[in-house]
Amino acid sequence: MSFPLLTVVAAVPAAGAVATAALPAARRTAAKWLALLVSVVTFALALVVAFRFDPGSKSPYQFTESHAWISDFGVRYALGVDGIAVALIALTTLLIPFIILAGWHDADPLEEAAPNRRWRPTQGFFALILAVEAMVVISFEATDVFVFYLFFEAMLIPMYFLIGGFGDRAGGEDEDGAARRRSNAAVKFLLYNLAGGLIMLAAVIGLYAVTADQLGSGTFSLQQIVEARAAGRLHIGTGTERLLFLGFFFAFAVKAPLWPLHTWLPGAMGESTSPVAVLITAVVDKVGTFAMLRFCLQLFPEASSWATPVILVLALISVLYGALLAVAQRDIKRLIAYASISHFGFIILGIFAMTSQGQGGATLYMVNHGISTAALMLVAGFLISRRGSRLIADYGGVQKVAPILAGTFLIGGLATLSLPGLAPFVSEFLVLVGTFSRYPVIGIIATLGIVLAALYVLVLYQRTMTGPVKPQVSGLPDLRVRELVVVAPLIALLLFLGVYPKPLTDLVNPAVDHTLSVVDKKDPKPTVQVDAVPGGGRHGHAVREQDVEAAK
Amino acid sequence: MENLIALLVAAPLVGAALLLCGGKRLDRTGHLIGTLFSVASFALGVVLFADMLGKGAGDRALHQQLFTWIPVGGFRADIAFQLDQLSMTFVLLITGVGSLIHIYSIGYMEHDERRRRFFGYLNLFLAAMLLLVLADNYLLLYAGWEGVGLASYLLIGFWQHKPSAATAAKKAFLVNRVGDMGLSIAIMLMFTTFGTFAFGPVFAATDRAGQGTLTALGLLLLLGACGKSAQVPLQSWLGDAMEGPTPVSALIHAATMVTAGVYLITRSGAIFNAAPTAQLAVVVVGAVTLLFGAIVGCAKDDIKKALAGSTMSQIGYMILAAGLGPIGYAFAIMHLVTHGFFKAGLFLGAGSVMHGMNDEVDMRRYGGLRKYMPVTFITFGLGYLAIIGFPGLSGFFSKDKIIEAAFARGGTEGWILGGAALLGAAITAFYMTRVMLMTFFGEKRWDPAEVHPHESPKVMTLPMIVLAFGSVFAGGLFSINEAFVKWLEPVTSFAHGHSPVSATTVTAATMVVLVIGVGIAWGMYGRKPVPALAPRGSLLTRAARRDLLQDDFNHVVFVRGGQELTGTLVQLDRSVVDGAVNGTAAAMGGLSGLLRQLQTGFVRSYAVQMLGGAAVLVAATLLMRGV
Amino acid sequence: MSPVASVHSLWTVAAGAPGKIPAPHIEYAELSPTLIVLGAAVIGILIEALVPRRHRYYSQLLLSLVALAAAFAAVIGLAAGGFGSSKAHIAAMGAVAVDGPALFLQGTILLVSLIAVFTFAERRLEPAAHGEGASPARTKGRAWGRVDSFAAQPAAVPGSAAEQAAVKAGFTTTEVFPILLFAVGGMLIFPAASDLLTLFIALEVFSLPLYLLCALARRQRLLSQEAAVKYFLLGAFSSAFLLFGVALLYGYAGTVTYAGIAEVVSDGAKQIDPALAGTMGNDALLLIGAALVLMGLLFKVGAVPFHMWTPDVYQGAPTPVTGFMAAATKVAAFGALLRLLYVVLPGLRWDWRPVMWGVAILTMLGGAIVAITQTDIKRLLAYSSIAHAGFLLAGVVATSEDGVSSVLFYLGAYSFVTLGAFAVVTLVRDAGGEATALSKWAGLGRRSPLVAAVFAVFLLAFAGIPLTSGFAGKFAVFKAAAQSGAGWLVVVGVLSSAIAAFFYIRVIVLMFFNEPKADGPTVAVPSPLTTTAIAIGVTATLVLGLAPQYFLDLAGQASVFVR
Amino acid sequence: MNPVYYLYLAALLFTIGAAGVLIRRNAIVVFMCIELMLNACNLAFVTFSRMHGNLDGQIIAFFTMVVAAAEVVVGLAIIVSIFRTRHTASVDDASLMKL
Repeated sequence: MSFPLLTVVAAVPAAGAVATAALPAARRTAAKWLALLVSVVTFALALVVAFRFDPGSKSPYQFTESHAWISDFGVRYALGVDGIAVALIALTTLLIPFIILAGWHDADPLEEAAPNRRWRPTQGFFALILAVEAMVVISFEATDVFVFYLFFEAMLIPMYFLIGGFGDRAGGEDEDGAARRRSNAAVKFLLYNLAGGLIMLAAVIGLYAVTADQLGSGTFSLQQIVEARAAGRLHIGTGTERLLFLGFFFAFAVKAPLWPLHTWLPGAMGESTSPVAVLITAVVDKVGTFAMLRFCLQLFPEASSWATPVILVLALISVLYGALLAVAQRDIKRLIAYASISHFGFIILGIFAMTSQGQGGATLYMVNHGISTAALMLVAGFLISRRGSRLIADYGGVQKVAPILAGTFLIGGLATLSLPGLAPFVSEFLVLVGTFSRYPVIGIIATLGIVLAALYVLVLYQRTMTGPVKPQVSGLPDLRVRELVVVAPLIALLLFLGVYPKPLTDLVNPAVDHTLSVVDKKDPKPTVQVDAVPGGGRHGHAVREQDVEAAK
Repeated sequence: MENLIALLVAAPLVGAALLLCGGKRLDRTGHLIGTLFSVASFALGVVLFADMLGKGAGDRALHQQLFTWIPVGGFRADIAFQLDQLSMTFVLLITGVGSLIHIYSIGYMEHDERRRRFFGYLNLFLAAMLLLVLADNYLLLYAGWEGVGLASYLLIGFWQHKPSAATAAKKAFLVNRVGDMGLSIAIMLMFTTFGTFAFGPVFAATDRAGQGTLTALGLLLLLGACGKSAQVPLQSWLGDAMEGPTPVSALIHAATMVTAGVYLITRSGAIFNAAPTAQLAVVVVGAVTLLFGAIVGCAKDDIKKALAGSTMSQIGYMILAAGLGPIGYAFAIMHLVTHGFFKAGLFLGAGSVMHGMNDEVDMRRYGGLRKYMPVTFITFGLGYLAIIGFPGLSGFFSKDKIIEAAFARGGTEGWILGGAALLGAAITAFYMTRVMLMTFFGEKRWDPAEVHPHESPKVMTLPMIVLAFGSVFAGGLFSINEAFVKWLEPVTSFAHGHSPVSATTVTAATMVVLVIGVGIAWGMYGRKPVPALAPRGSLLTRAARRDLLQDDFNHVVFVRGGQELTGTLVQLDRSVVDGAVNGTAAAMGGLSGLLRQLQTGFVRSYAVQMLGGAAVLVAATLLMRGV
Repeated sequence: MSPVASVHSLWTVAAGAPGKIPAPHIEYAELSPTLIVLGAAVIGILIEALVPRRHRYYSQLLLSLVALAAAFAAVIGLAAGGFGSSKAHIAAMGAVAVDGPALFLQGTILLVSLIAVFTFAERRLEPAAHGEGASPARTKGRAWGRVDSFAAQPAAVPGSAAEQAAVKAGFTTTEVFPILLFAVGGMLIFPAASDLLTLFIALEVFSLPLYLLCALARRQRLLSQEAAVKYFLLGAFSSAFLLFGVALLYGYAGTVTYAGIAEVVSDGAKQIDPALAGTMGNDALLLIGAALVLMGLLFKVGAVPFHMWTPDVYQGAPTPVTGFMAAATKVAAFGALLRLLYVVLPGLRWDWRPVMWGVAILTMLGGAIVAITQTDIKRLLAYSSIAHAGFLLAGVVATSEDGVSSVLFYLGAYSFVTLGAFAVVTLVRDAGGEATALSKWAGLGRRSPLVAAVFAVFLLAFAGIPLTSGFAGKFAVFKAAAQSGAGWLVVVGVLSSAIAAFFYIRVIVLMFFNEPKADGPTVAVPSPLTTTAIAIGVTATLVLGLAPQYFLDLAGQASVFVR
Repeated sequence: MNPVYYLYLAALLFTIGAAGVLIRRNAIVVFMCIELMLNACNLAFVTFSRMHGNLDGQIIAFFTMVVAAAEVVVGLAIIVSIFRTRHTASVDDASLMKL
């Protein structure tokens, strides 16, 4: 029994959440620093995981832990990570410090608010963020369907309070209306996801019934089920498997979100503060796509390939639909939300293209989209906090008064439209290639997405940042140091992963291959055999060493 | 030696990084730094060029592998450079003209408080453009391709406070994206067909691919080229792009970036040679565009837009040549280079004129400027002679060859293409003469009280002079026993076409149309005075002023249509997709309110319900047994 | 001995020579829990009679706590003694079963009652002076407390001078404690009863005290009395049906012992002499009788369509009583239901399962849907309890040991959550006593985050959010149902819990995301009694949510009925 | 005479009682109807006891009477108190709580 690294990675933020929440109302600043410290420590731990992870190893999961938990339900507290999980955990733990830092003042009580010793919004805010982090990390680590489900559902509650409890200052006017819209958005978020989760619960129970029926004792262990399937000891009837798959997929599709189950996202992201919005789209929603990859495909291979055509079409619709609606938005954050819907479409497209490029790309996409959206959304948040309005029409000529803000915003935007050299390009292109190589038509139509992306990003930038300076904008200060500290590393990361994504791909590829092998799909072979030719010789081993050097 | 290739790209990239992240402290020295890095890159290019000349024609190509960019499954993109004669030509052109324009901008942008940023963008552009021409695979090329798009976006919109500039920049990027879509799909198709998209393997395997695939590839690449090189139907952005500072127009929208399409087609020669249908499309696009641009150029009164139309038209020539296959590749590139010289010169001249005229761009407010800015006049004049193909100057050699090649395609196509090319030459002569006359000759149409025309400072005139030299001699130099053709042959291969008409005849014809064009122009703008306000003009003129209504078409079809579509979708999202959810919730609430009514509060009604329940329970139990 | 051949003989001692009356054999030790509680109740009555008023409160409180604790200890002792498993048998000449389910449920009931006693005894919440005579000065002058939430003098007409006098005198109704103990006694027998007569008696023994308790509210006595009258009339009505059912079953089987009836049911009463064939083994009698008895029990568990009393009674009764009823009655009634279905009617499974499916679905959906539009927190919880009855029924119809254990676990988990929730309700008060109107709860989270948070935990447990006991219980019953092949029942359950989530969430929104009203209620600071009750509730909720295994094992071991 | 008739009678009485509960307003009368239902049960018990030739039914009947008596005590207490409060024994007036 080795050191329970994975548990610790999740336990640290959990403990931090409790500690932060426990601080008295007066120690607001202390709470902030504590939360920041905890999140940084968590990131450090995640890095330890990432570096001690061995992509080459044979076993699909590493750092595995397994303890009896609820034997009546066949539940074991079983953790383990593959490359995909490592990447996503790293992303999550990386983003949280920036989210905390960006939300530094979002939960400060209003100046005019009467002092209330009991009510401690600030402590609550940061504690909830840490709680979400802990739950997200666990659900990335869980190799037991039940454990995953527990936290997949439980994380709704802190998210719900984050969305409903804290919003942008509506700039004085109509605070009540803002509060009402906010709580509506929160309720919608919760009910939507809860409904999805409960449907999934039925499927989870069904899965237990099936395993209990065929394996003697019911189990939720992903590995056991996969192996039993491979060994032929477990055979789920076609009808049952499809129903169970749909049950799981529905929950993940809501979370992802996939058209037409997306309508909760714009509200939730629009009404919540931008750090929380980042938390939603960059961290929490990733659990959905991740779960498709880990659970839907591996538990129900046949059903997955059965459902693929429909899902691909839905994903394609999301891509275009999200982009088109983004173009039409008047509200900066809603625009970004719809853009995210479009991007999640790409991710799902990649996952169900069932090619190594598609799924590898999708995984990269999850990471890159997390970073790029974080950059864009946080800068947008800084802008909004300055002007107290989310309406695009209220801005104009910002780049004149706040060039750095505008510049970072532009870079975030360029990343969103996946410009080569920035990380998202790599993943988006991989997804497209992966899709194209199996479903050319869908691939081609999806490519329209890159044009539309350019449209909504540039329109947004033009309307807000360029043109004559609006009087209300003229006074805006440029980015402060804290804000720069938040944005600069993200941008640096975008550039780095855009030019040298190899560390990430090396991490992800084996896991993707494993998934594909479970689903029993092979990449389509090129139609034309290309032999090594002069000038093409560089595809020989000569290059391999260079790779090794480069990798160092 | 090959390890230097990366430095070619790195130098301007470092410059850009320094300037853009450097902050205010670099404001005073920024322009010098920028120029320095650009010149450094040029020097490096020259060194490599010398080294290349030292080698035999066969093994001149250099290759440098940096590291693997994206390895996923069979998908493998490298960051690797390939420097052969074709790339070399571009490197020299880009860095050379680029450096000159850096120098020119020092003067031109002197009074702009964001000059540092301007030079940063220029360096960024150089880096991206060099990446584009040095890449050894299509994906890396695509990166450079989008990179130059970004740079052009930033530079067109450099004066962001002008809404027109911002809009033009956005338009340019979007239209380019449409082209890029073609390119990216082409790359995907390559990957699925060949399992790779590195130049070497792909070109080596073209003969094994199906005709349909190759044609598709060709057309997709052509789409990309159209976007970047402002060819019909994606040309609409170039005119608006003139919102950018003039040096930008000179460098990006005349000399280098817009020619990337030609590079792409030439580079992909292997594919096009194997796909005649695609080639036909290319030549058609080229021919149409060269007339289209020329006609537009005739109607514009804005000097830069007139030149923009001319650019479009000249690139049409190049595309046409490139579409002709091995007969034309070399000439396409040759015309590209010479065009780089004289068109850049012309733009710089225009810039210098505007500089002296308080940024007035309407040629109808010029006139008789030759006395006030002699250097500009002479350099501009030489550029003018070069572009209309005056015997002995650059344009003469390059354009003449293209027209020959067009005829040499043979058959009716040959005659049509050749005719189009000749007609284009005539129109070129006309509109360039028009520009010349309206600007430098005739009586002055400006108010001496407000504008005081003056010659530009040395730092601006110097580059103009250098370019003028280029426009005069480059063509001749290249044509000495087909030096240029031989130089490129290893890359593009070369074949002598069998022209139905002899070379001399073609040359003669060219001369004739040239004289006609100039004559007409002289008749219209030389002999009688030019009205300061544009006359209504013929239908064609008015259409041409509006870019032959292409923008209006786009506006109606795409902009309006798009707005309609998104509007509908927003409604749909709110009412249908979201409405379904809210509807369910509402229905639940209603049902609840309904069932609530059963709870009347009267004990007896409860008792009734209980009795009923009991009855049902009993009945059901009995039924189950079927009693 | 074949139960059928020898008639049930606790009441009629047929054996033995005439002139001698052999005493029936009673296992006092094994029945000790019940005996202790009932004995204590009797003593409580004596206390009321003999002890001066000022001492009654403490003596009653002490007595009840000791009695219940002792009874619980006895249950533990019995369980430890193996009566839950190996030595399980039917005591008291076939009247009362001592087996796993019985002990488990009795233990639960006793714990619940123990906590309920805490809330009954709470005396810090009510101002001594209230109603018309209450002036701020008086309330300030005389410290809060010393009176509990029961009517000062139940006999006095509400609003009359007599009542005011009683209030000013600070009278309290300490009789509630013995009454409570009687009810508990009945509840202890109810799930253990192993013949229909005992079942009926037990039912009445715990129902009648509850009727009384409902009528004893200190505030809003009109509602309280109305609740009592409704509960009483409907209760009596339903128990009449139950009794008729008993009669029919007796007619069918010739005996009222579970074992006897079960035997007749299983082998169709062959060895009965043909003379009685008209009634004996007549399935009509059996089916109708079974249906009527079921109805009586379904009424007690508050299943649709026999649920109408629940909201009114829950709303009108004093909140501590409501909490006690909601928790303990459900436990007892479901215990009896389980025993009836698993011991008496297993042979009839194919007849009653579909019917119960229907009832379960109606109950789940009905409770959840109607709750959406409720505006009073107590009514809301009432409907939620109905919905939960539906979930429990889903487990009941599984007809497997898993089904039994899951229901047992669910009952344990649910009763603590309910008690805690109602205990919190007692804290939120304004001038008119408890502020049960939902609208008044707006912004409670701002005023007193802790209480609101605790209540939120309970609501989430009700909603069955993971990591709470509610989820574990729900999962257990649905799992059992699914394994018994009622997958679609699970789907319905899942859907209805999605609907149910809506109104739990609504309350949370109200508490946390709405601005507090100016005239909003205040949260009274309770004595350690209520605090403990709530604390226990929260702990149970979280422990059963995070580490349910031990209790699942317990329920699993306790899931075998003695036949 | 066929004992089944007694059963029919019992059923009839039970039905009458139930009907009375549903129809009558006065709480006392409603309560009496419930008592009638209980008595119907008793009749049934006694009849069955006679048919089966064992005494259980009769014993149970006694228990039922005791229970009924207890119910009367509690019931009347409640009804009287509510009557004193509202000066009416109509069960329909006690309908403050609804919906």
